Amino acid sequence: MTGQLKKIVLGEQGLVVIFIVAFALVSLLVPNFLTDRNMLGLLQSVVTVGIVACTMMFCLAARDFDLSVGSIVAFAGMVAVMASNASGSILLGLLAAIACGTFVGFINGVVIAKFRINALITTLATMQIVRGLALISSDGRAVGINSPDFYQLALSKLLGIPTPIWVLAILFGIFGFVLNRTVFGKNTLAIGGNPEASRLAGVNVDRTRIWIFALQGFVCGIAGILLASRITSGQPNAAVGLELSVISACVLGGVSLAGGRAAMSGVIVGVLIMGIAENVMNLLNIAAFYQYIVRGVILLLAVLLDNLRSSAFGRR
Amino acid sequence: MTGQLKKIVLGEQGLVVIFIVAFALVSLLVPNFLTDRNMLGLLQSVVTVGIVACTMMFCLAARDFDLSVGSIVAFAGMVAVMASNASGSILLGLLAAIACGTFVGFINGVVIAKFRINALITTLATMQIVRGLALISSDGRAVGINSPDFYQLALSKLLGIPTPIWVLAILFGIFGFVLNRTVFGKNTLAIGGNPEASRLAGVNVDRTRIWIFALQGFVCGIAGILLASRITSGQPNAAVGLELSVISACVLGGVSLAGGRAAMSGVIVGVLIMGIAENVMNLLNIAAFYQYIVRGVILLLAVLLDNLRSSAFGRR
Amino acid sequence: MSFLEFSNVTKTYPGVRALSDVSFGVEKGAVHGLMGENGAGKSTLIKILSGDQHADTGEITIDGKVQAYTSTRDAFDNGVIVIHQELQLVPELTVAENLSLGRFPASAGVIARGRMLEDVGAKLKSAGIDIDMRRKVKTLSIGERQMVEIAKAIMLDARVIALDEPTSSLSSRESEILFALIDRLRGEGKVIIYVSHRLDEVFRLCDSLTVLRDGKLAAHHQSLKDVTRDQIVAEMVGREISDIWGFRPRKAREARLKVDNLSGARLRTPASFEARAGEIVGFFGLIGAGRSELMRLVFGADPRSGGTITVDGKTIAAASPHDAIRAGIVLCSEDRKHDGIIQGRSIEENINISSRRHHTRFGVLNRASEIATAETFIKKLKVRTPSRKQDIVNLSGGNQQKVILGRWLSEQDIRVLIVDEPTRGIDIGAKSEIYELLYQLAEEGMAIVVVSSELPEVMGICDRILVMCGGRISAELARDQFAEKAILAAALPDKKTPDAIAS
Amino acid sequence: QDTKIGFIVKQPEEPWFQDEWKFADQAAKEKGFTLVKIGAEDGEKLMSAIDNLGAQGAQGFVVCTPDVKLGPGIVAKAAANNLKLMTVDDRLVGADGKPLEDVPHMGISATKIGEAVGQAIVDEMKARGWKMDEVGAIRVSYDQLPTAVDRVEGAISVLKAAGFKTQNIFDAPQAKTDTEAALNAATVVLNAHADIKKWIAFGLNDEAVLGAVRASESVGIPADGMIGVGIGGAESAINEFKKPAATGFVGTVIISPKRHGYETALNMYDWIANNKEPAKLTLTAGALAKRDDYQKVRKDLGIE
Ligand SMILES: Nc1ncnc2c1ncn2[C@@H]1O[C@H](COP(=O)(O)OP(=O)(O)OP(=O)(O)O)[C@@H](O)[C@H]1O
Ligand SMILES: Nc1ncnc2c1ncn2[C@@H]1O[C@H](COP(=O)(O)OP(=O)(O)OP(=O)(O)O)[C@@H](O)[C@H]1O
Ligand SMILES: [Mg+2]
Ligand SMILES: [Mg+2]
Repeated sequence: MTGQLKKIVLGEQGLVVIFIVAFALVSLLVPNFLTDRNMLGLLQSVVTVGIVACTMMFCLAARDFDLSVGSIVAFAGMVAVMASNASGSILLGLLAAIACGTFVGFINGVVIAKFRINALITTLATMQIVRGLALISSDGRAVGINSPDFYQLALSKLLGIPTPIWVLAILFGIFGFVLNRTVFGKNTLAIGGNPEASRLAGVNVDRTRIWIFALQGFVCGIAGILLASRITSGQPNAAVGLELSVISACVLGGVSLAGGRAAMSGVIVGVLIMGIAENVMNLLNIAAFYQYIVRGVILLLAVLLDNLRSSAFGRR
Repeated sequence: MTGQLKKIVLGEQGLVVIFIVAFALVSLLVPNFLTDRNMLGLLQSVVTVGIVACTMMFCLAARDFDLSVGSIVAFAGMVAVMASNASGSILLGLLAAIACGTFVGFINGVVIAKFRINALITTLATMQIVRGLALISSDGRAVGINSPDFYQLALSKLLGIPTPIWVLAILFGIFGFVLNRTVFGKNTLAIGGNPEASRLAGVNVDRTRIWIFALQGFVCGIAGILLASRITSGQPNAAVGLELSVISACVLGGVSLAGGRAAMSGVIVGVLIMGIAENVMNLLNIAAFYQYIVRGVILLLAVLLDNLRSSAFGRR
Repeated sequence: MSFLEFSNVTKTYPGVRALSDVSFGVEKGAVHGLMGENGAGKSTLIKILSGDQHADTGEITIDGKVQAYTSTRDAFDNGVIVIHQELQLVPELTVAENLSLGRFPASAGVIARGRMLEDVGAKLKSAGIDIDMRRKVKTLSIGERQMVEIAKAIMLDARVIALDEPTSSLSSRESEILFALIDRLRGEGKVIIYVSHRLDEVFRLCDSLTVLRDGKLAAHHQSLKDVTRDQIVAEMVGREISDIWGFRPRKAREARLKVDNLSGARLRTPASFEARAGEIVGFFGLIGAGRSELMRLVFGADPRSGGTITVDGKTIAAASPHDAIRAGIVLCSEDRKHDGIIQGRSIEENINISSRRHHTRFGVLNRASEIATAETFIKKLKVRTPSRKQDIVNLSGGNQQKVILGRWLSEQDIRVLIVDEPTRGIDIGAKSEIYELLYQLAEEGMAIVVVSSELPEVMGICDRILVMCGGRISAELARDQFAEKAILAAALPDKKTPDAIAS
Repeated sequence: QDTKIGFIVKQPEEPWFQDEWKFADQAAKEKGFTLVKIGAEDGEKLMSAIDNLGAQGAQGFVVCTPDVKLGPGIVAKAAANNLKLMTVDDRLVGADGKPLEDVPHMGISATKIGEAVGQAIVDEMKARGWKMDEVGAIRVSYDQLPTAVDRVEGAISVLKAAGFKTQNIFDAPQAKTDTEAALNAATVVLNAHADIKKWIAFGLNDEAVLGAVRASESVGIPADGMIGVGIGGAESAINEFKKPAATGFVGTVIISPKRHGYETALNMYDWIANNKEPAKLTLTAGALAKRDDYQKVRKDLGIE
């Protein structure tokens, strides 16, 4: 019996199992947690982190880093609002936002892959540059949305579930498929495992990396649009520090920073764990300062558990 | 002649040469830059980053990361002030601060080395926990210093140069020596360069890593004390985001994030470049939003130059 | 009881029983050979001896004392030095620092640099190893690195020295230096364990021999006097292999690969050669001769500064491996750890990484064909593994090499197959099978280039040999001109008498 | 059913908001309702926080928004969750930039506070008999934050009106809103204009001005050559007044967290429990506190 149990908890899907147990416990113990409204609120609160985590997973799996995501999200949100306002067409605004996000990501990718500049530094630089652009373009102030239709992006519902949650679910699905079932996904993992060997095996490493960053930018564009719609304005200071939340969620989900290891299921669980932690702390009315400590401890515990699991199976 | 020039600029000490040229240019072009007062102000402004960079260099060289430095600096500053106030003895306060810093670093090291938890995650967790402690211990408020002698730490001068700058210079000297001339330094580089080989060669990898983090904490303690003295109070919100500045300075200085490569001269130059950039932007009165962009571009240019240099010499 | 005694050593990895109940002893002043197929458990045994891994059951005694190491450090302190199969050096440190790592001469933590250089210099000199100890290891070639690795054995006053395939990347000249060193150590009364797949080395060096098979002790010879090669091969592989080369004459057809005045940063003298369809061309040379550099240029792995490459009459860009593969050139590189295996990924993925493009549609994988390809080559190359899903780093060295070969053999439409040290670390049985495969591929019309530092190998399987020396091609010999002396003479830079180093 | 009220603030670490919470708690204790305190540093967190309150069954909330342009979003979100809404400190605006008049608000305009700072500085300069022409002004700025811009611009408008020359106002942009960043930025300004011996400083809050004062000390400007007036009146400012010798930190415009915290919570409670809608707009005043009268000022404002 215990052997059986151990196998389940420590197996491939161990993190998922742990998560389910934790979820059940929280549902029982925390009042107001397991209600429709709270669940929807919880899911909506992880939309930005979750969307960006999809591609951050690729980035980390390829042994890279992207610190610029927060800035791109804010910038794309600004662009979406300003372009919509200026052109009077929401569609144009959305396209412009996604184009801008993708462009920044593309530039990141080119600088990193072609000029071989460390990804951490490159994205640290673009993080500042893009944040600067967002601030300059609006003179540091939030920009309101003229057309109320824009809010509908975030407010509209399908089958009782808000659109942003659908978008998140669809992206989870797409990127899970891309990671495991496409050449691009496999190449990404191979690059993370051994970039030089992958290159010699005919993988176009530079192009793959550029694609990864461009995709990251694209996805940040989507996240930026949904965020702007949710907060009904473009805010140059939005999503500060997003990069660390996203990276934490990925690592919690078992993505290895040393590259070569990633799974969509893990990332989803990582994102949810982070969201639930925030949600429960607020439900339990934990004082702001203690939230810091709780957040840190949860992070540690989660990786520690995952580690026990891996080392029980002899892998590092 | 051009060959000669190329050799100097692209050689081992190329970064230093580039720096000297840039420094000369700035001195000529920016009014008020090369004055005694401005130089001292500039140096004082890099004290915190510079001190912490000393040990961050070791951390990165050993292929680790420390995101908790900012929190430790703030926490140590709070402890220094509160312990001094409570005990009435400044010395006790300083000792308490350094002990606390070292202790947090030690815990980081133990968790990372012994439980084999990823350094990024561990220090992301302690970063939050320690910040939480700093906020809780003072209820989120700044704590004033009772004894004016405490200010003297930062205001006192030796040969016309303020004490903090002396401390910085001494630490630069010590850690430069430690890196190149001691067993600890070489072991650090070896661990970063090839952890497996180091372990098989009998290097006590775990102990070395614990030492690195403990030292990092120790040094953060010193930085926290000087900072508290400089701003004449312990502030729980001090030094937010310090980790990124320090890591940038190190990488600018040629420390490899892939481990195994570091040099004190490089780190000094990295720290100074960052300080000068800030200083000059303020002297030139560049608007705040544009400063973001300039900062990002400088970061990119500096690593790009360094990269050209390395690749010209065929090393990666 | 012998000086060094293994008793009932058993070790299990998830899904693999690497060693079961292995017992044997080695006397002082003896060189003890350890042989066996890939994955037989040789390295595992050595790792247990070094304290890197722990046996599940069983124990090791030295001089009557049971050894209970908790770390590699303990093993050093007990006088056990191990040279691992995979190079374990720190690229950013100098040779001297690498050799002193873990035991720097120091006072109060400060390294005594003078003493370190003196010690290392003296030891290197006495061992006849000629490498500048101030150079950083990252600037050394693989062979040079291997020598540095071997130099570790003499750095400490060890009682037991174990060498795991030390000659796999050495050419005959360096090998001789190593053999002299081993003879000296034997004279000093050390116990030496010597793992190798090369029978002649074993006969040349070893006093006694243990053969492992499937993790079990297959044979133990106290003396090698009355033992024959065939007997050992049979003990290892379980069948007789009479002629491991099994050379079959073939007919070379039209020229497939033409290389004209190719040059690059590390190959200053431009090189030209050609390889014909159905032909196996050998490249021989000493370490640092520049063979690997030349092949990397052909494959586009390094940027070339001049020259043209033609395949089947078509000039190709080959600006990157990606292009080269699509033009029909593949290269199986010599440095499997750095350039070959993709750590953390399964055997299946390691095999399919390149050839999968033939089976995908719109970038979506064809799972069925991936699994089939993986299974085919695991079987064909006899990769010892519990499953195709095994992480490649968990395979033995030789089995990793087979997987990398599988990666390239699974490619379609190869016109030119370049293999750089293809049989490095591969056991005799598998070697002959790989040769057989190469013959088949050649007969199918591929042009095959084999780079090897093993003279018998190039002489045994090639139709034509090109000799390189100091970065240029110094001789070309057709099969009927093959002669050890002539080849070695062309390979030697200083035109010393080849007899001195001919093995 | 128990009354549950949310109190959301934009910077939970800031002493100011800590105080607001503390006084709101006091109201909660007196009236016996539950107060849920949530920090929301950006728009996204704020939206989640409102959802979270709705899920917990709260009936209304008081908010200091991270950005006033979030107005329509907050209103919509509150309506979706069926929550009553009041704002504190910062007043919501619509897409057109006009205040949302329908949402009850208690606060003090950033510009007004800035003007109070400016006035205090002008008075002090007059008291010291300084000539405007020989005085330099350090504008410790953090332009990323609209409130910060409004505050310093408010101060500048008063200075200008009093005859201060624009070219003598020097920008010292903070990289972050802490004292060290202000200190570093101000040091550069002081060193770049070493010929000016008399300085004034103003900024976003006490911490910013303190940085400038520290900078003046480190370059050797005596306390009587510096006039810094902060905003907030939290511990860091009071510490200055407690120092044995007077520093260049002359005063701080205290805004009372007591009214903001206590009264808004109370108003919200009355609204929910007794259906008594609060006034649409309540403006509180800041009060200048100096070294000699800060205890009295604090008492008047209801703090300790
Ligand atoms: N870390 C590991 N996890 C799982 N299996 C392992 C691990 N290390 C080794 N093995 C397995 O143990 C067996 C013995 O491996 P070992 O490396 O000792 O072989 P070997 O005799 O040295 O072979 P070779 O000649 O190829 O070097 C192999 O089947 C290998 O796959
Ligand atoms: N990373 C490197 N940096 C600088 N020089 C190198 C590097 N790798 C190899 N070299 C040099 O290039 C030359 C040729 O390399 P190499 O020894 O690989 O040739 P080779 O003929 O393939 O020999 P082998 O494969 O037997 O080692 C050597 O002199 C070596 O020192
Ligand atoms: Mg082996
Ligand atoms: Mg070679």
